[in-house]
Amino acid sequence: MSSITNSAGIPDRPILSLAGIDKNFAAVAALTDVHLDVAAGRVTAIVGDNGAGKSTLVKVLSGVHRADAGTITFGGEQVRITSPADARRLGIATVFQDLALCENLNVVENLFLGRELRRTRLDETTMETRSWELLRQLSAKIPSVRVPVAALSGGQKQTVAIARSLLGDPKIIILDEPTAALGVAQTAEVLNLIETLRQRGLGVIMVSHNMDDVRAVADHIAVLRLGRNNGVFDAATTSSEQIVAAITGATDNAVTRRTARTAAAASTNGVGNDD
Amino acid sequence: MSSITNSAGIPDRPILSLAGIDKNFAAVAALTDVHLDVAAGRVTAIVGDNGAGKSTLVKVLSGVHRADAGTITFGGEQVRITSPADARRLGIATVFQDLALCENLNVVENLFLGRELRRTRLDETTMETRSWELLRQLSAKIPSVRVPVAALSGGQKQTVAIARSLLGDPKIIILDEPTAALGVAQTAEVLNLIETLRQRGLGVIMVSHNMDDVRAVADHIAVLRLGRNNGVFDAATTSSEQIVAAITGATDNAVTRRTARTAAAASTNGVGNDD
Amino acid sequence: TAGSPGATGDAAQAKIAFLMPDIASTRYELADHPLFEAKVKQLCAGCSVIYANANADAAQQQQQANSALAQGAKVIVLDPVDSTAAATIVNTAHAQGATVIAYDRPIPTMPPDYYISFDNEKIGAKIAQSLVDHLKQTGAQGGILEVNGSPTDAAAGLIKKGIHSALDTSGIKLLAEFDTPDWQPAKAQDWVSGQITRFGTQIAGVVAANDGTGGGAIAAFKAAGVNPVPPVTGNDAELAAAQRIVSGDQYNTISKPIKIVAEAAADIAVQFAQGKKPTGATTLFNTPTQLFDPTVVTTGNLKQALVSSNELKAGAICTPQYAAACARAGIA
Amino acid sequence: MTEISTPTPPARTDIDRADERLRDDAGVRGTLTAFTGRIRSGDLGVLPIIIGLVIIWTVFQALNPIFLSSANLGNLAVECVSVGVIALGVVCVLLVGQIDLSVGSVSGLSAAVTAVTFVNQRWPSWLAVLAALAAGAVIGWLYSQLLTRFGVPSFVGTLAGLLGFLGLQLYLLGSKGAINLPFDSQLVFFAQLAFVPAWLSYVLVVLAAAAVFFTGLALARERRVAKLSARSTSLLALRSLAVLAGLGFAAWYLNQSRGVGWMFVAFVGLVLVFHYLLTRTGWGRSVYAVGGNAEAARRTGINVTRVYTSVFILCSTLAALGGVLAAARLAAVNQASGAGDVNLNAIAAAVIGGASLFGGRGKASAALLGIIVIQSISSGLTLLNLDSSFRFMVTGAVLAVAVSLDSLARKSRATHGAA
Amino acid sequence: MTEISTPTPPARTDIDRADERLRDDAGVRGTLTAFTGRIRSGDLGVLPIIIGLVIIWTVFQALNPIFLSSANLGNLAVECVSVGVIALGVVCVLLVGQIDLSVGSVSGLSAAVTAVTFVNQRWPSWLAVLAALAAGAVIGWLYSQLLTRFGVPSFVGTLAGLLGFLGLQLYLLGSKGAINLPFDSQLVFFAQLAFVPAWLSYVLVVLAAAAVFFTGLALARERRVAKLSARSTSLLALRSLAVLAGLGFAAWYLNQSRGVGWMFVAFVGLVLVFHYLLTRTGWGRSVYAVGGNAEAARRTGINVTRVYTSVFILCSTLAALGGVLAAARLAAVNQASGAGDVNLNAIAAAVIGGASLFGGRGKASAALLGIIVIQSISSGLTLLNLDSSFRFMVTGAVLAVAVSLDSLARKSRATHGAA
Ligand SMILES: Nc1ncnc2c1ncn2[C@@H]1O[C@H](COP(=O)(O)OP(=O)(O)OP(=O)(O)O)[C@@H](O)[C@H]1O
Ligand SMILES: Nc1ncnc2c1ncn2[C@@H]1O[C@H](COP(=O)(O)OP(=O)(O)OP(=O)(O)O)[C@@H](O)[C@H]1O
Ligand SMILES: [Mg+2]
Ligand SMILES: [Mg+2]
Repeated sequence: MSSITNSAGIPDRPILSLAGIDKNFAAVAALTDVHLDVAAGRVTAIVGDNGAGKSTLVKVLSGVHRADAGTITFGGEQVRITSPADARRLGIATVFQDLALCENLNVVENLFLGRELRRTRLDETTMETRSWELLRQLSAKIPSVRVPVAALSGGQKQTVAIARSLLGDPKIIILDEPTAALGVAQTAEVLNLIETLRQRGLGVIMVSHNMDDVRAVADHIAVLRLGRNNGVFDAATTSSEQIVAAITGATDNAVTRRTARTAAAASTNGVGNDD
Repeated sequence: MSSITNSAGIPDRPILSLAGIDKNFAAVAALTDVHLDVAAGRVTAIVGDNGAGKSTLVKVLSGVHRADAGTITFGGEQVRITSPADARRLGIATVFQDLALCENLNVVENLFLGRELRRTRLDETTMETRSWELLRQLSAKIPSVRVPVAALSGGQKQTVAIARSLLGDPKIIILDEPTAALGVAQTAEVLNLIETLRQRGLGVIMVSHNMDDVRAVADHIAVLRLGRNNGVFDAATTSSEQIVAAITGATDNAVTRRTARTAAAASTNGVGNDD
Repeated sequence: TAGSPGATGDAAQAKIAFLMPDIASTRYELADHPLFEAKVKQLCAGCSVIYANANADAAQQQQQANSALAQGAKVIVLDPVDSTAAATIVNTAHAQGATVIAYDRPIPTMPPDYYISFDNEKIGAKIAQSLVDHLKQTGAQGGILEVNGSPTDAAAGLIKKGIHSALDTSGIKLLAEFDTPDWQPAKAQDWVSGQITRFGTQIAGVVAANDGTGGGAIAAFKAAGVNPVPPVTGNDAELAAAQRIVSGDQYNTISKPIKIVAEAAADIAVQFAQGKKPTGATTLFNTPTQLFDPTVVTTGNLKQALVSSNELKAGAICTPQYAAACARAGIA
Repeated sequence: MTEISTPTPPARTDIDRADERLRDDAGVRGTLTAFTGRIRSGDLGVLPIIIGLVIIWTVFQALNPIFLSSANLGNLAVECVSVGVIALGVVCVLLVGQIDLSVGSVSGLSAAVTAVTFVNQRWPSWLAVLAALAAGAVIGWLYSQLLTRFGVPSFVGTLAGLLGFLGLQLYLLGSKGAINLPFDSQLVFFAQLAFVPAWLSYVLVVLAAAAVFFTGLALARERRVAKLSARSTSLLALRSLAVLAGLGFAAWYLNQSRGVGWMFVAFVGLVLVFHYLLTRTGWGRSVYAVGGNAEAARRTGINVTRVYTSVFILCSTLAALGGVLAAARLAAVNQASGAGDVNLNAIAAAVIGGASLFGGRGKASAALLGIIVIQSISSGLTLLNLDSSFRFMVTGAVLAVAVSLDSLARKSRATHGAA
Repeated sequence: MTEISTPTPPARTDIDRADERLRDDAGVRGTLTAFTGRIRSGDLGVLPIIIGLVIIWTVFQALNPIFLSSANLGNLAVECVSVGVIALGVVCVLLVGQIDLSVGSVSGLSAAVTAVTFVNQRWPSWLAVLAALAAGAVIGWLYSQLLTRFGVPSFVGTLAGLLGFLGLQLYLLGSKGAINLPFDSQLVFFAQLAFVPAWLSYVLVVLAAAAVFFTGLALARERRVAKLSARSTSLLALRSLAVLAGLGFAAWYLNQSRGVGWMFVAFVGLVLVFHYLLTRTGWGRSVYAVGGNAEAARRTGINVTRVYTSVFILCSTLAALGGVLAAARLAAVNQASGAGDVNLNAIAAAVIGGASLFGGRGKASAALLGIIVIQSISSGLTLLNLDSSFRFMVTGAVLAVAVSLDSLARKSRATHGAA
């Protein structure tokens, strides 16, 4: 189960590799000359400030946006990903930050969308059973899988989106802030899941703002800043402070200032805020 | 600046108090007999599992949903909150989990929506200037405030929603997972902001899954479980483990299991996952 | 001088506008326009005809008239969508020195320079009278259904008025009447179906204001299994109606001598274009007027009224489907 | 309300009923409880529109006792068909969040194609109909290309088609203007005079009830094996008995006069086929997905272009079919075929039946229910001697009232939070 | 592309240009760069529709040299007005994501009200017009009640109105069927014969250019004080010179014949007023908000009901105004007033001009541009002696082509990610 056993067994050659990616939206340059390598059996975290271009990068990888420049290499060959269907053919499954669920469809329908069992006479029973299995595995607290997704809570929706990416048989899973809306238990299960995926030899890309989660599961941490690469760090040897400094572009930032301030307050007033 | 100074200066009488709130959606009982007290100059955190009913409670408070049963007392008087306009009149400002922004409007338009300056001849210049001020205060990395909100990243949208709740002059601010999509710097700024609001004597309700954030700013922590109250804790005297146990309903849960497992793995393999 | 209006060369190159009201009736595009244009070309080789159809929209007709004037039309032959609203066109044309010939329908409130027509009110009266006579002759019991044209069509109003003038004095009961929205045959069919369940065998005949609605009425009887179908009238002498008359499904239709009227109109228009002032046979609505008489067509006179007059070809009517019936009716 | 969901519910075994926040809805009693619960929360399905229909029918019957006569209802049923078929296609287009304004023109054009090929060119009738349907399919394909390749909003693309194909229809009818379809052709016979024999109608009713029962039973068994909640057998029997009684009574009543028109039976069959396609196939699922959130559908790898294409082709083909049926029923094709309010009635039927103009919501049965409402109003007014002016006013008023009922129910659902 | 945004940009001082990911768009050169950038990314605003117009005009001019004659363009302008005014109301309704199918009937009804009160009841003309507008306002209020109180979708509610108010119109006109408005009345004079004197037209052009310049200047100064980026004075001068030249040429050309109709000037004025209302007032903002996301608007405390009500009242009132103008131009009111394609043309104009059927997107100018496209096609075809069948076909084809251009541009914008 430990990360060392499995990562040792799989060679560290990238199965997916991006080079020189540019993406502009009207007057805004969202990505400029971005590079990224993803290895099988490794978890690559992408971190960065809000608007740093993480989701744009994810969308370029999953065929939602087409890059203005740059190359994508998959399994050693240069590929063109021009549509989500292309990405799916390559075995790239994505959990989008905005989830991209059809709110008018129910949970089962969303989970199996585009890959229904028996497409000419849907096998609803099996799909429902498998849905419950998946959701239970993720500790989802969803009372009924036959309500439209519009009626679910934010975390329930996110669980559905994550569960969906596990169906099919992806080679690479991209998770864009997968735990943002999840409860503590669900977050723990998703982290477990990511470790299981790594162990199975999948390449995992995880975008997250939560340093604890990132450091818990990531092997490498790629930092984006204002649409450009700002370093790739080895998760084992880098401290959270170093990463935060790379994200914000300064060692003196809002986080360090806040930490210093609360520490100062605590030292003058005792440890807890005992009112 | 410390939480003790200000919380000591303001009496701990609730300005907002909910009793016996029920809310059903078709066959699902989302809230059952829920109680909650909010005091001025205090931060009340609401925590709970996914689907526990936190957002439903927030929506009842902000007039989006009408409760099926129960009473709301505001400033000592019983009130009826039947529409968001009612809530706004009472001085309740809300940041919704789904943000509730108009994606076709730009940032300035969204910020001042419903409270434009000079309504018969909009004062765009002043509104734009104030927007930049607000966003800078929240460390937002938004390149232009004249693009439709649809073009913003997830965290940028959330910053806009938070900034919007600060306009006007609310007495109570409700934040439903305000830091879910925020970067580390922005999260720090929002936590600072919450402390400032508390100091100004506002009542703050914060829903969050992040125990660190909750414990950093909350005075009281109310736990919801499956739509029911599951205890109110004093943030100063309660450990994270206790709260997680209340959330999941068990002391043996996904979080504790994961912690135990990773600790065990670390002890056999060394501290980091050095691959 | 070249280019100045009124030069003799101008008369030989005159533009004549021919503005028709709608496409609900097939005749304007299929008969009136080609016949008129041919006659104009014959009378004045250099003249050209500006044709437009207003699609039952008075405002569009006004635009078409304006456009014709902008193109330099000297004479406008106008079949008004709305006789009342056409006053504006006459007014504008006169202001720009052009003449207006009312065609088919009069313009009472603002007399044009000439009026040439057969008369819609009379058409209504004639088809209704023909049916009444037939019913009295056969001693049929029961009353009549009246299927009028579109409630938003002025011509339909005139026909309706004519029908009533014949029916109200006939002593035969009017069971029910209906203004067919947009002259839609399917609407007429649905309405007649309802009346069949309502009145059953009391229905002795149907006055329909044109062949399309008449066909709808007949289809309703057929679909209700009524046999034989009571006599149903029509108007316009469409080919399809002629076939139904030959086969005995429809009782009558009415033939408007379109060729005669269109050619007469062309003649008058060319005269105006050449600066002459033709006079009318009579004066109606303060307008010099020439009126032509429509003929009611039944099985008895179909050959003479439609085939011999060259309005329809025997071969077109007598498709294999109708060959036997044609033979019975004596049409080759 | 709390008494329904007790804090300590009875022991449950079904996977999908395990959450303790759920009310217990199993068994006949549970179904009744759930039903009253749904009524209270305003989730009524087709109930309000049926109540609207009942009110319309009662009022018209009071005004003229012929309205509910067997003969008139028989007529009503058959008169629904041509526009109903068109409305079925419109439902599909609305489901993907698009619109087709040209169904009237396309139906008129296809009628003209049928008439010209069948009568003038003497093709066999099946070939003529096929040609008309093919023309419809090509038109639908054109619309889908305009939308997906050029990005022309379907409102404008089909508006262009509305005009263009009306022109083509006029051109085809050309010098003739109107063409009779022979009364003795199969086509006209089918539309005007083909009725289901009484014995066969009862057989069909029994078959329908049996089908409802046995498919229900098979599904319930499958679900029980998979440990999912399932309808009890007694409930299924009750339901199929209700179907038997309802349809049986309808058939018996219509058989008092000429019976049920084959054309209507075919229409209902078509609605069922579309119901199956939309709810039980992957294609149907993708239609709802594209209508609900086209971008999300695209991201799951669904070929959105293909879904649009299929839907537009279906819609235009059904419009063509509706045009052929209308022509057959009238036994004639003329320039007014497909003109007038065919368009508006077809779209209105779909919307009244519950299809949303914003996509992703609606059922195949919307076409059936909607067109029955519209035709009932029109038929009821046919039996009253009203001036055109009053006829229009009453139609408008009845429509507004009938739909208000339905909408009020939906609205109450929305305020209960179940959008 | 990277050369445009260099990693180390020149020093910037404006608050809103501080982000280093932004391209520099200030000054005349920057504006040009930004413009080519926008063209490359497909964000073209009204450009494609104007190109479409130019193509339509060129083709028709080639086919008949009278098309671009001063007299014909003068006619064209005036003929746009009545439906254009109606389309303006439709734009507002589309902006909130609703639809009004009854604008044609309402315009016809209001024309009938004007005629009956003015001619038959001999009211003064202003009072008659006021009565008609009031009728329109009441109708709009009714629709808003149906929508907000009963939840009837506006498609169905206004469909009921379409029928009901047509009936009322027929009833009002009664047995007469048609009523003439006297030629010597002010109303008819205004619509048919009132042209702007040549000198006044040039004065108006200069005033317009000056207004463009000085409001731009004031805004730029205000923004500079607030340390926001602002258009440079030279750019502003250039823009107002362009306006001066464009409008000046148009006025000069039209003055070659009868000049510019007052009715058209009034229409343009109305469009400007609505542009102001929609973009510069809190009400306009709430209209866009409700159209973009009604639930979000409600949550910010906007009174959504009131927004719907105001918009429906405006739309019906404008429809009534359009009806009055149409009647005045025709100098008559009949049963067909407002019937035919008024409805479809008004809605189509709004959509062609760029208003989205899904709400939240569109401008007041959509009505102006859209109706000019439609009227140009119609006027151009009038000049060609075409049979109805060809006329319809050509109209459809031209419409499809003209809009494809516009849509292609929009589509390219969408694939560039700027939805
Ligand atoms: N469709 C779009 N149109 C225009 N600009 C866009 C679009 N999508 C993203 N952007 C811009 O590109 C930049 C990067 O956005 P992106 O969503 O990739 O950020 P992110 O790193 O995912 O941020 P977050 O942490 O907030 O999710 C932002 O400034 C955003 O405004
Ligand atoms: N509009 C609705 N219709 C039906 N059910 C709903 C609706 N909104 C919420 N629910 C249900 O109510 C329950 C509580 O939802 P709520 O959004 O309050 O959860 P939450 O505590 O905010 O969860 P999260 O942490 O995931 O945001 C969920 O089971 C959800 O499915
Ligand atoms: Mg992101
Ligand atoms: Mg929530």
